[in-house]
Amino acid sequence: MVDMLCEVLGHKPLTEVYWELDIAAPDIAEQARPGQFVHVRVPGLEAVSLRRPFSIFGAEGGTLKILYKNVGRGTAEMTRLSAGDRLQVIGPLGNGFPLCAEGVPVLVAGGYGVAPLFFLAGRLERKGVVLIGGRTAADILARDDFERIGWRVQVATQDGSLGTEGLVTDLLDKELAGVCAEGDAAEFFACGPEGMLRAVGERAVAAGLRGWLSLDKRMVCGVGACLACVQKLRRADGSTWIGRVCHDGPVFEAREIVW
Amino acid sequence: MVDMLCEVLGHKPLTEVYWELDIAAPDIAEQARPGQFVHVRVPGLEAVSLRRPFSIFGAEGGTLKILYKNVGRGTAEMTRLSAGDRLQVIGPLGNGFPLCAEGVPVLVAGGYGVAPLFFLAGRLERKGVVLIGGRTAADILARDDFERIGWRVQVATQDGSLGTEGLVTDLLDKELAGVCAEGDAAEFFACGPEGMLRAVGERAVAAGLRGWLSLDKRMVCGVGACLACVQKLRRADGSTWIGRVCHDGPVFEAREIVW
Amino acid sequence: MVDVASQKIDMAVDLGGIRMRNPVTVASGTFGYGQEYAGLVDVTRLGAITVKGIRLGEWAGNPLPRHVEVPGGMLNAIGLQGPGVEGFAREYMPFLRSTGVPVIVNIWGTDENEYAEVARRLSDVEGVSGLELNISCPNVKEGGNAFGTDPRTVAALVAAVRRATKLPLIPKLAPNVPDIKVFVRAAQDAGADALSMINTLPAMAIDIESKRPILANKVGGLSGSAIHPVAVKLVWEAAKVAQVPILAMGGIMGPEQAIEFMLAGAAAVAVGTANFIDPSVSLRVIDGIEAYMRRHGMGSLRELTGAVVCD
Amino acid sequence: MVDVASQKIDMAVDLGGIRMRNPVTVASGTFGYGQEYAGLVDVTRLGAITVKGIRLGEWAGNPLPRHVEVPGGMLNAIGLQGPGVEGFAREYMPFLRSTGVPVIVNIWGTDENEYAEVARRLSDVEGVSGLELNISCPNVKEGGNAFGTDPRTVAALVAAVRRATKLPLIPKLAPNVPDIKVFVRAAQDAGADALSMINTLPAMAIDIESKRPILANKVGGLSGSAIHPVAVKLVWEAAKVAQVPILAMGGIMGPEQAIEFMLAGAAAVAVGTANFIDPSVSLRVIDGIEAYMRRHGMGSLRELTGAVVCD
Ligand SMILES: Cc1cc2nc3c(=O)[nH]c(=O)nc-3n(C[C@H](O)[C@H](O)[C@H](O)COP(=O)(O)OP(=O)(O)OC[C@H]3O[C@@H](n4cnc5c(N)ncnc54)[C@H](O)[C@@H]3O)c2cc1C
Ligand SMILES: Cc1cc2nc3c(=O)[nH]c(=O)nc-3n(C[C@H](O)[C@H](O)[C@H](O)COP(=O)(O)OP(=O)(O)OC[C@H]3O[C@@H](n4cnc5c(N)ncnc54)[C@H](O)[C@@H]3O)c2cc1C
Ligand SMILES: Cc1cc2nc3c(=O)[nH]c(=O)nc-3n(C[C@H](O)[C@H](O)[C@H](O)COP(=O)(O)O)c2cc1C
Ligand SMILES: Cc1cc2nc3c(=O)[nH]c(=O)nc-3n(C[C@H](O)[C@H](O)[C@H](O)COP(=O)(O)O)c2cc1C
Ligand code: FES
Ligand code: FES
Repeated sequence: MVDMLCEVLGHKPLTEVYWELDIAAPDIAEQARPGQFVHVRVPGLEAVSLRRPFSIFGAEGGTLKILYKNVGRGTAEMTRLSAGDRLQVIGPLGNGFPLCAEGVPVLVAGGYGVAPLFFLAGRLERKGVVLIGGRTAADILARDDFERIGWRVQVATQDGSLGTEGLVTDLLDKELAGVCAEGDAAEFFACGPEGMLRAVGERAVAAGLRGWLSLDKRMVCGVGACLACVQKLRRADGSTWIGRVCHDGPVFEAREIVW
Repeated sequence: MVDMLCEVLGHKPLTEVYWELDIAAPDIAEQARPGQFVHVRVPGLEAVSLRRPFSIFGAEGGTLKILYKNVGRGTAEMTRLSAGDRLQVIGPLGNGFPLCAEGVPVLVAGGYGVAPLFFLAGRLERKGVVLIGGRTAADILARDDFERIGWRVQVATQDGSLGTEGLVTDLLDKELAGVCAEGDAAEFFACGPEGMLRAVGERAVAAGLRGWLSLDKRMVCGVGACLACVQKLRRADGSTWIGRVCHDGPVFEAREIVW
Repeated sequence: MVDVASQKIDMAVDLGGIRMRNPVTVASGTFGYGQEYAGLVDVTRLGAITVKGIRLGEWAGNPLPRHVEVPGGMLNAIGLQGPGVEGFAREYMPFLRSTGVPVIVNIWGTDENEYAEVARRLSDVEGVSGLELNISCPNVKEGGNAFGTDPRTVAALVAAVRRATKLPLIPKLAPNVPDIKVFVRAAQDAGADALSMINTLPAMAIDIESKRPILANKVGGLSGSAIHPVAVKLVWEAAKVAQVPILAMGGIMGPEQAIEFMLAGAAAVAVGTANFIDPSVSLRVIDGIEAYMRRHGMGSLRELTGAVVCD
Repeated sequence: MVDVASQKIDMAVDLGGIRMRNPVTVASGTFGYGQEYAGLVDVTRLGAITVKGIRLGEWAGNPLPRHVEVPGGMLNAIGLQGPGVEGFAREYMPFLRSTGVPVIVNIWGTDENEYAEVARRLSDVEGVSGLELNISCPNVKEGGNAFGTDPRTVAALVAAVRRATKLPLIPKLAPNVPDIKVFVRAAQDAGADALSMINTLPAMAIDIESKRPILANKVGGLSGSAIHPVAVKLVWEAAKVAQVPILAMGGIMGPEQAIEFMLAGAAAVAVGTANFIDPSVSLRVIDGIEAYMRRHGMGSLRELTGAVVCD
């Protein structure tokens, strides 16, 4: 974990609201594991503005990639960054996903949830399938990127504008049936809106499979100091505790989470 | 007086710390009189930041010119403006200088005080002399501009790096002696640091001449509503009152001011 | 939620007897006597005009500097410079009357008698619609904040002014108190027709190079965005026990903060420091509240005031 | 002014019995238990480490959301989640002891007895250098701000804790009071060794679309730049009557605000919200104070504390 001033190497819009930001951050990129995140001080906001957390989308050759959605004040300001600008970044933070899956890895992504999962797909020991869901075609990102590195991609949109019409969990149900039919095991890795994570978690528990869910809680410090991002969790012995998503997560196994 | 969104037409550094900003502000430029000022909302500062007041340096053909010194947070942010940017400007504000002088007009400027005086020089009925003072050569601005429009220019710097070594009031004393020797009357118009204004005012009073001094008080509203910029003043009958520099000034006759 | 896209929205509010055609006024001391901004803003659109604080006689206020910019707002220590009742009535009322907008006069004094006397005299001035009692100014030595932070003084002061006038009375409560509800009760039991909050927070800035306080008065009042969440909390607390309408202010920079105040329980709002930055902000606030009500299917302000959902 | 460019500057300060080698600590709740930031910041350079508030037993704190960003700072309503005395001593003290830096433990309870009991137990924990009594937290229903805004409660509480421990005691005063001097006297007469101020200001934010308070706890505490001028004023007022040293906090974003506090009368300062934005800010503050003292020819902190020039 370091706090470093990073130079913007590249920055481009992927769609109307999604952007990819590449920064030079050798120390962070080298240590980074899929599922971890960085905590970014957005230049142009007031000096007293809090940092913003973003999953690591890629970390090769000293370059750290972020895939972000323009949703508010901070991310809107970020869209103005251009090559040569500098920003202060803490990372890598959090625990990350496990890298060896029991059986077929099934990745389930909603919106910018593709970011940590694409990084994961490149590092997992075994290839598998990635299910991407969104409201409409414009929310489906990184499809080609996954295919390029040899992953099978399935898409669901709620308005049917791309892939199957429906929810990404519908895809998951079908996929699960297929995997089981082949007598294979599977392990889920999911990142996206809380409703989706819960649905994926329920299916993992019901099927007796492991499901790794990356939670998205509003954060302040990002390092476990402020207690803004807590989540009630269950230990193996059934007792509960209060974890910090930034420090003890953001990735938890479905059975750990007390929703 | 209007509050309008103005486009930046040009912006350039004149020295290391002085800048000239040209904006499209037809309604303001048309009404503007020398000695009046504009109240500028600096883009890039926080939404709650106060406006900054600047004298009108020029107002021809719908273009409003400002000459400013980079001295703090707001002016530093202003240096980042470039053609096409927009900023909210209220103006013209304040009373301005009288345009017909009794005798030779003697303009006395310190630092960015040249701004309203250059505008004045172009509009006064009669040409005269302008005395420009500063700490060092880099503080002497617009010298050529004055000469171009037919004014005689005298310069004094405290370190002697340009013109006479000494204060601008030394120049004034000499000038005054010269004018008097020729049996001519004179009228002073001054803008600069308070110490300089006081010295000019004292000389005007002593010589029985009129001296128009443009005061520089920190402002909030710029229109007379908040009472942040007040100055104790004397009426012709000797009674005193509290004026608002933004609304009743910024130009006062030397005898009016109770220092 | 009903569709009121085409429906007429009733923006009128009765602020303790002051009939405003919309719930937006300007905060005392931030809009002069109305006429200073009249060249830039159509002041006839305001729900009311609240003028700078005045006492019985002329008052010179504090030496300069009287203000300083700070993160999130500004400090001021104007010190209530003003023309006194007679000067005000003579110099400023003609214009104010001509606007046809209700005029709220912010008043102060150094003791109960002066408050009462100012109120009495203003009762005879045509066109004065109500009095805002400034018992919370952090920038004057006598009167001011010390009056507003003792519930007994508040009660006595409001009662004294109540006896002196029939005009709607709006005490402006001090924000630097542990429990605003005590002051709400004290003021309304003593005869207040409405309550105004919040005044600036007592504050200070020191120039570390000269080692001197920046304000000549040493201390001043903090206003602007910085105080908004503090004001919302106080308005929300006050609304729990207030039986009279609340006029809320503190850091309104646009319609959002005004709506927040109204959800918290305010019947009307006042725009302060923001006027200095954007003179037409109060008109934007009026339009923004109306648009919000339309969008949320609210036909009148009764549906907005106090509509915060707490469960 | 003497030329001390080459001279050694004495940055040490005795905060009511806590010997700090420089006047900079971190504000409770903004630096965890020290170890969370240890990977990013050399915590051994701090004058002291002040840890998150703890009570006797474990405490779950408030539901989420526990914070929201606002102009000039943030609101928080963490609700004092913590591991209790035993958990704290077991899990966090080993690391804290290893730093060699004085440890100030921020404590709270729901009544006098709990405060005293927490103090008693912590007196036996090796490495605890002092206790900061949190009597001003706006985010808990029992205890907290209501304790800190009644001078008699403050006096009784401080006295009770005083009887329970020999550790240096630093009551953290509530900022939402009319006259801080009353509380300074109450606390020091009851045996406080130093005073800490200010805690966050009670505040609130409402989401105008959902019409709900943003914080699950409805109200929270405002911290950051927004409260700095309010804090400076309170420290300056307090210093007029304080006979014990003051630990000041509220909106320190860099050396400037820390120096402002010290000029106003603070013996030491704590960096809070700024840690979240720039974890190494407190080290910058230490260096900045030293550079300032050098520039102004000050050889020791005695020349800085209270050096504001008011005439
Ligand atoms: C571990 C983690 C990983 C994330 N990874 C990504 C990513 O790869 N790509 C991406 O686009 N977004 C990601 N997010 C969400 C991202 O942090 C928010 O969208 C962003 O902070 C919004 O900032 P804003 O100023 O534009 O929005 P505003 O709503 O104006 O922000 C106001 C405040 O709310 C916080 N906030 C707002 N939305 C969220 C949110 N969904 N989650 C957490 N905090 C929020 C902000 O940090 C800020 O403090 C991640 C969040 C977490 C916790
Ligand atoms: C009537 C009038 C005309 C002026 N004309 C010019 C001009 O033509 N060219 C020019 O360069 N400057 C001019 N000034 C001064 C100019 O307004 C300040 O230099 C500028 O506001 C500094 O802003 P800042 O944010 O960079 O400085 P900061 O010091 O960071 O500003 C902080 C606050 O102090 C105020 N302030 C700081 N210095 C001054 C000052 N000298 N006078 C008034 N307010 C100040 C700012 O407006 C702001 O509110 C004029 C001032 C007045 C009152
Ligand atoms: C420059 C200035 C002058 C003020 N003068 C007065 C006054 O005369 N009487 C009064 O009751 N309040 C006065 N106030 C307080 C405002 O009316 C208002 O309560 C406060 O500024 C909070 O609102 P804001 O944050 O929107 O500015 C003044 C505020 C400012 C900034
Ligand atoms: C997230 C957060 C948690 C806090 N927790 C505590 C606490 O446990 N005990 C306490 O006395 N103060 C607590 N505070 C208040 C700070 O210690 C400090 O008094 C306040 O934030 C003002 O300083 P700042 O503006 O520099 O943040 C907390 C503040 C924040 C922002
Ligand atoms: S964000 Fe501070 S503990 Fe997680
Ligand atoms: S700046 Fe407001 S009265 Fe002059």
